[in-house]
Amino acid sequence: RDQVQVAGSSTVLPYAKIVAEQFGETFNKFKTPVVESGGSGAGIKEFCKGVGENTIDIANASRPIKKDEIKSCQDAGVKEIQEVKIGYDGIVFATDAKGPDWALVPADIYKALAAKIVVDGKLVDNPNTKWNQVNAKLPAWDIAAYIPGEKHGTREVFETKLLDAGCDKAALKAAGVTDEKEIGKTCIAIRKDGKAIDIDGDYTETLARIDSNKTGVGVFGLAFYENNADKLKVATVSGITPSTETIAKGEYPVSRPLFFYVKKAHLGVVPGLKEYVDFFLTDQMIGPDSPLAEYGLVSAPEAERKGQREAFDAGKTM
Amino acid sequence: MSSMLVLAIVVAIGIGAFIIARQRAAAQDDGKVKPHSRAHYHGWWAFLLATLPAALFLALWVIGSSVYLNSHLHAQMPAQTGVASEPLAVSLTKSLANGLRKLDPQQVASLPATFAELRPSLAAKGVALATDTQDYMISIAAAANKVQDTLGLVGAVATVALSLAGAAYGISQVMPRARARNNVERLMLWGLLGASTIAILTTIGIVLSMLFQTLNFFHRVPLSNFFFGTVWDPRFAAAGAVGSEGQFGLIPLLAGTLYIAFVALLVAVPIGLMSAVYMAEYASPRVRAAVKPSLELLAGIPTIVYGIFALVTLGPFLRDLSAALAGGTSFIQAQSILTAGLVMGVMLIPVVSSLSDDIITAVPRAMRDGSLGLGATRSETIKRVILPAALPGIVGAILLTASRAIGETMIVVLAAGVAANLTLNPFEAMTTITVKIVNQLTGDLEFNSPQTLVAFALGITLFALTLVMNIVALYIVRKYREQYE
Amino acid sequence: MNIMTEKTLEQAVSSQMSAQTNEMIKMRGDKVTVHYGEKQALFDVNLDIRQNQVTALIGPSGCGKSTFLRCLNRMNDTIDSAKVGGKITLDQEDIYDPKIDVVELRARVGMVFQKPNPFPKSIYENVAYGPRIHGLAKSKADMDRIVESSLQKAAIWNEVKDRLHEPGTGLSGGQQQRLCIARAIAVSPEVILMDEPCSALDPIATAKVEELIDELRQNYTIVIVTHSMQQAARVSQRTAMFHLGYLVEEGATDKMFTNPDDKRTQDYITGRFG
Amino acid sequence: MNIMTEKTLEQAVSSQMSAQTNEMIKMRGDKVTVHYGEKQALFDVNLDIRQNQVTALIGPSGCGKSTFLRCLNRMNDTIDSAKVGGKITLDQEDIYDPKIDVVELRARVGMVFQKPNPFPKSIYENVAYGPRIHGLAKSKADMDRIVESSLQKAAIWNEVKDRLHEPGTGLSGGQQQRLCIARAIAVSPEVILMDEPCSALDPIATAKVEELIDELRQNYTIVIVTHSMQQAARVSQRTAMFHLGYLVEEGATDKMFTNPDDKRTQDYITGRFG
Amino acid sequence: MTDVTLDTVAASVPQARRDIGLKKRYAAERRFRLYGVLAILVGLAFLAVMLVSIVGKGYTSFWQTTITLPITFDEKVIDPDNKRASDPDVLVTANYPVLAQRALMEKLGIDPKNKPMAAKLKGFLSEGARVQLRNVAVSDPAVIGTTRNVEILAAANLDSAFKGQIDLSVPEDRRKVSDQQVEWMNKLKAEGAMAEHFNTGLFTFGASSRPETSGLGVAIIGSFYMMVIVLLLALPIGVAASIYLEEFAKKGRFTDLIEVNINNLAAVPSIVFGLLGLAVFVNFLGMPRSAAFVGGLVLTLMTLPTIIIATRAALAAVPPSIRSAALGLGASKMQMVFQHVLPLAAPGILTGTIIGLARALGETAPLLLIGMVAFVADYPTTPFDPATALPVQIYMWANEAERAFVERMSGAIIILLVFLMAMNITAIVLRRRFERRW
Ligand SMILES: Nc1ncnc2c1ncn2[C@@H]1O[C@H](COP(=O)(O)OP(=O)(O)OP(=O)(O)O)[C@@H](O)[C@H]1O
Ligand SMILES: Nc1ncnc2c1ncn2[C@@H]1O[C@H](COP(=O)(O)OP(=O)(O)OP(=O)(O)O)[C@@H](O)[C@H]1O
Ligand SMILES: [Mg+2]
Ligand SMILES: [Mg+2]
Repeated sequence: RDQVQVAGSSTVLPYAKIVAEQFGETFNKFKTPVVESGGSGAGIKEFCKGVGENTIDIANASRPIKKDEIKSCQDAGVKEIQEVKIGYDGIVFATDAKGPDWALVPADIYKALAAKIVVDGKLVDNPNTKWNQVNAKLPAWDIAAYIPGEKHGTREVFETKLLDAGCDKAALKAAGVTDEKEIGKTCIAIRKDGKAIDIDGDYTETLARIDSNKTGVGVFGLAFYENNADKLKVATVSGITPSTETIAKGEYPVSRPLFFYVKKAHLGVVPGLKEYVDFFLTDQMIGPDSPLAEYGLVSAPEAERKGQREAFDAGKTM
Repeated sequence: MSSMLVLAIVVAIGIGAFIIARQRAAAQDDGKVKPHSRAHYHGWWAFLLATLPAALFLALWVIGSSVYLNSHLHAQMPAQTGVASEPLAVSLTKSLANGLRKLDPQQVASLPATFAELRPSLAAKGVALATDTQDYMISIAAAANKVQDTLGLVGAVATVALSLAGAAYGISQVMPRARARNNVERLMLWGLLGASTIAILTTIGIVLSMLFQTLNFFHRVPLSNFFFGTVWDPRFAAAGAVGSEGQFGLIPLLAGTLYIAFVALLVAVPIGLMSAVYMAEYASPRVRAAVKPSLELLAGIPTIVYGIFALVTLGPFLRDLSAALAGGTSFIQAQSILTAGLVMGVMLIPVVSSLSDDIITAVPRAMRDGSLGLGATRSETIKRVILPAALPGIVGAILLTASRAIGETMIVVLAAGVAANLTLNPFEAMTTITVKIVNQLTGDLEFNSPQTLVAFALGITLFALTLVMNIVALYIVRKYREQYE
Repeated sequence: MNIMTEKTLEQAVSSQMSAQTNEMIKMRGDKVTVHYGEKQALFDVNLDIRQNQVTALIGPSGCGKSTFLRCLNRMNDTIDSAKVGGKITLDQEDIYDPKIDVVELRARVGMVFQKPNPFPKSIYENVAYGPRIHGLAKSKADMDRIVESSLQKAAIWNEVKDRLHEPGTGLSGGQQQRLCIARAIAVSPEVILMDEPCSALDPIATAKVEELIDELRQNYTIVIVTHSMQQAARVSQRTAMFHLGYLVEEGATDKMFTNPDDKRTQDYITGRFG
Repeated sequence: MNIMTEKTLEQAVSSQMSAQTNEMIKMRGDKVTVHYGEKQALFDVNLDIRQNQVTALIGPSGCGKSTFLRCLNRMNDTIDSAKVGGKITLDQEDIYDPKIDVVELRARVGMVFQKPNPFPKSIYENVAYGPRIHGLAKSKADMDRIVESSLQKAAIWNEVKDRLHEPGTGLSGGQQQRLCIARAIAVSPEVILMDEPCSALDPIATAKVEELIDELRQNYTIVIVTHSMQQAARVSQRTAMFHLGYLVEEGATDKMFTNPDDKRTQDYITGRFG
Repeated sequence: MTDVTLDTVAASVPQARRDIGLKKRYAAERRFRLYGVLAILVGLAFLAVMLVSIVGKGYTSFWQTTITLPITFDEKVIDPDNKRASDPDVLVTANYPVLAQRALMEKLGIDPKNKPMAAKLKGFLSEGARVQLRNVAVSDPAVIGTTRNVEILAAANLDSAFKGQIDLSVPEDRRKVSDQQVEWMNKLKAEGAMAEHFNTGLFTFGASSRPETSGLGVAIIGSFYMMVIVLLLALPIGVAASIYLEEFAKKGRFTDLIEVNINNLAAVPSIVFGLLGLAVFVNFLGMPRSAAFVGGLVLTLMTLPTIIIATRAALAAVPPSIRSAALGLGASKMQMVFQHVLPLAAPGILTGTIIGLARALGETAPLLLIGMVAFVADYPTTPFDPATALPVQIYMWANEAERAFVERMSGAIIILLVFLMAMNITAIVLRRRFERRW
């Protein structure tokens, strides 16, 4: 095999594509790597099939690899896995470009989208139907939120960083939910009456839905929003406007790291693999002025990028 | 590779046998005894005798020797393998052995003792090996390669010998009254039978490729939760996080699948059937020749295009329409069963119309004449005689259409959404089993968590469902077919 | 007829008078020609069908018997390539006149086919089909009466009265053919056309159907195509002999079989050809 | 035949001798029964087919003529539900013996069908097909000779010799039927079976085919099914009358038509039924 | 006499005309017919709507804006140390974008020292310019040191702006093309340097992350390989299976089993075939991932039922008289089938095959699991190399964030539909040619 093979997350795919393409153009002696889409899970599954020519070299993931997965990797002989963090993905709320400005706080989102909320000390099915019932400053739009579906890694971030954060646990306790676990569950349970709409597809689908429903609110990746800024207006969360800078500084609360995993046994064996990873990690690719950043990747801080490069060169495995 | 070479030799022998046998048969035909078979059948029979048993033997030998090698390797493994498990050690040794084959002979002759030394020369040849390949494996692998070579040689010699024997026997069999044609044709028949079993093999393959994961899933999630659960909420597989254990109720998905398919049929069947009736009974041949392929084009448009159409155009249109009708609040959601059913129905029109058209045309003319001769009008004849007579076939066509509706993903995702609701309102969103199969398989979920494995359980369930549907269809068709004729 | 003009009335009267002399003419073919596409299948056939008689059409295969028969109730309309010329009248009315409704015509001129073709429905439904589409029965009881009397006239009532709701396709060939006759009778036609109605039946069934035809003659006008001269001799009063698309000879059956005018008829009857 | 034992040889000789007294028996049916599924279509039929004679099978529709004919070259094998009992011999050899190769049998006992069924290929290819699969021609010239002589024997050579490479389906019905006969002759069968070979033909074509049958009798043994007694009288030397699956009577054609032994034969011939 | 005549007239006037509800029945007849016409019109209307929406969105993708620039292949930039004779890599890795940038600035009359102005040129030319110029220099090193006119691809956003697809009323900071760029664009347009050309790249380029340099080359080759494999495998196997089932097998449990199986396989969601392919071909048999060969095998299995169903119907339609004719001449059953029945069934088999192929041509889901839904930039040389397929490319472009891809997606759909129509027409034409003539 004379070609690097990559599989995994469709969130990482556009970045990997840009790098692969430039890699192919820059290093004439290597073929352009093949980057499959298909989801982090499927990617890691292929990654963990074993070592050898007909297994992939790199798995892209929009979430860290799980313990169970590492274990099955090892059971199949994939002992040494190198983890590379390429940067962050910002998760933003956006509405149609022609609408009013939005300023959200996690509590608004919780009150608008949770399955049950506490009203007058009692836990009841979410009665809110308009945004201004949640927060008087918001417009009087029917609640229609397009949120990532359960298959997306983004969903987890959405639940922990917004719903859970916006959930008034004390009120819940007061309303009679005492069990910690039960509280956790209630906090992240999303209403199922059609006001919160799961999107299992990509952000293009969410955009199309906003296009056809001008009073809808969608969850997007920062990169996607920036590419479609003429059609979308972004909402602030807790007063912070999402941007690569605010996320990199840690001011904007909702983001997640993106990774890829390299099979160390293939390094130096599959032509171009090492060069590809090295190329990926250069500032030319993932630095603040790089094409990836331009596309919407939130670059990791300088020190973190340096750390990633050093760790990879040192052959640090998980 | 070498077995390919052996196979080539065998084929060459076969060709030789073919030529000799054919000539012999031709020479024997002196006009006194009427030969049973023509000369080239003798040739083919000799060819088959020379190649088939030998090829079969070769295949068995190759499989047998790899089984033998496997057990041989297992036997050789030390008690302490140094890696996670013995099977892993064996497979590592095997890949090592395969890697060693890429080396030059002199390199093989002087193999280094440790893996660390060996690795660079292997890597230079592009062989990827796991890092925890152990040193002791080198000698085992080298020895195994030797055993394998010997086995290969023996097998090759035996195969060629068998082939020659077959050729000789085949040639000696050439006699005027020998039934070479019958022999050749019997083998052809086996070939045809083999081809028809591929359908069964595919089915077995499908079941097997989903079975283990399905069992694994049911290991973790009780059957009753899956089959009788009314909530589909698998959650994201965040191990240890709160609320990570999801609910895997099949009922909402099943209901959605059937509901959407039902609405789609409600659109496709009347339109398709009426089109078919018109094409078969009224339209001139010219109109029919133009309309039929045009409608069939509807089935060729990629489903994603339909999906986008539903998402961007039809869904919002219906929503706004309902808003206008109800005066303000829309009672049809932009993504709804109705939208998905409508669009899918359009896609399925040609499936119904083309199949039904053929079936209606096939109703015997005598039925038509019988009714017309009594003074029935065309439409009376169609409604009261032809359609009832064609019913079994039409039912079959509808079931095929329903199967297609059940298997469709893209349209549902874009037109009806992915929310697994349980509702009777056709203006709300629902989703189907197929959608969930695709999404659970391709998400960011942990691959060996129930969240992903449930896709396999859903797959098998759906497979069983369509199987039952088809058996019912066959039964219906049989039952009614006996009635006329 | 309800829009009958003075003139046609006159014609009717005069032709009636000529008929008076022997039997009434129910249908009349006048220079009938038929083309199937390029090919001409019938050449200027002039033939009268007399009321309450059985007219047999005989002749070797392919001579145009079926073609002529099918002209009489315009079943040829269903064949795209067929073109009918000349004039055919039913009670002095041109049946190819655009004013004539073909559905009504076929209700008046019924047809029974060579191969019994019951619908895949129950026996009852088979017979009730015609009356139902034409709205001939006012009530369920009415319909029951029509079905029963039709089956009785077709001499099959006794055999099926206990199984009226079983499928008609479950009957034997001869029974099926009689069921088809019952079905045709049920709409009270004036003329019944039969195209080789016994060729698919065994001798016993054939005998029953022939008997039936003889009885039906009391109330209906019957035209029957047969390839068996024996059958023609047994059931018909008049016989018409076709050959290569021409009507060779026509006359009383007795005379035709004993003393034909035409050489070809004689040859055919005595087995010189066919 | 090459594996013929002493005993069968003896039998053959003795039967040959007995045949010597009048004509040689080419094929013999011995208590032949046929069932289609549950239904029995033939009951213990014993019938001899004599060499170089034309044997006609007559009888009303559905009496089993075709069924018996199809037993003679095992075409019934192709109908799944058909079960043949009893014994049929060709030159004293049991044709239902497992040793017998059915393909070879059919090359010896050829068949011509009711409806002319030329292959949709050229006239030449239609005739050459049989010799080709049986390897009867050594060379192209050889094949040309076979085709020409077969077409000549079938009395169609003059009509088609200029258009050998045009499709056989473009011929008229009678020509097609003679082409099918030529096709059957081309494989040099010993017996030719014909199932109502003229029923789809017009009288002129029928006359030609009948003439041909008479000529072919010199070299072949012929069995013909016909529903026309006239035809049977014209072409056959022996006639067998079937009724409801039974062989009613068998004998010289002259005698059968003038002085039949069986009442049913008489009734049938005089048109009492059928 | 008069009395008698009148009497006979009365008798001869046929029984009073029965009322058989003709008026109502003819109304029903007309209504029924109307339903038929309506049904067909509805179907055709939907077809028209779909086609119009696809073509309307996609036809612009067949044009691509280019900017003709006089490029000076400056040796100082390409090969400052004059080493290209000894080290061919020099020509490959040279900084070509600078050349294009310079030429553009000259054309627009921008002072290279005016950095803010120069920065606004970013995103004017395609990044593909690097490869474009490199190809010129590598294929003809003599060009170095000279000036030559090259048609450089415009960047996707500029291409959209040029085609008038960008709403210029949106505030400048929210759109992808700045006012300055629009001004330059109009200038170049007026000079004739910027123009639309037929987009051959759409057919020749491989996958790319840049809309203007992405094309269907790899996808078309991949689809072609897969169709060939499907044709070579599914047709013979399907025909063989049908022959067995229709001509040889005793009707009974076994045929029932196979029949139910085949019908069921026709209904299995296509992604399940992907699972099968992954498990059997990739994991068990060790075939390569992302390869057209494996894709072809998977689609073969998916197509087989369609072909078998159609072929069986075609075989059954061959008249029995032809079969009896062959058997009656002493042809064996095999000879009968292969020499007579099969040629006559050819048209029906063809139709079934093409319908099956058409479905296979449009499938994405089963390819997802065997790794064919992927970014593949290099042409596959054999069916074992990574490749994609037409519907895969459509699917992937549909999910791209950049809007210019939507246009290309519609263009790709048009191309796919053209392929489908071509196949359908082939089917009809072949059918006509093979049409039985008996
Ligand atoms: N639909 C048709 N298209 C073309 N030619 C036809 C059609 N029907 C009949 N013919 C031809 O018209 C001629 C007369 O046919 P017709 O069926 O009337 O004969 P027939 O006397 O009924 O013969 P048979 O006794 O065989 O039924 C024949 O030559 C026949 O081939
Ligand atoms: N394939 C079959 N399956 C079942 N029954 C059959 C089959 N073929 C013939 N029969 C029945 O066997 C009986 C004899 O049929 P056969 O075809 O031999 O009659 P026939 O004398 O040739 O009549 P015809 O003159 O109409 O051709 C008939 O009752 C017929 O219904
Ligand atoms: Mg007729
Ligand atoms: Mg017969």
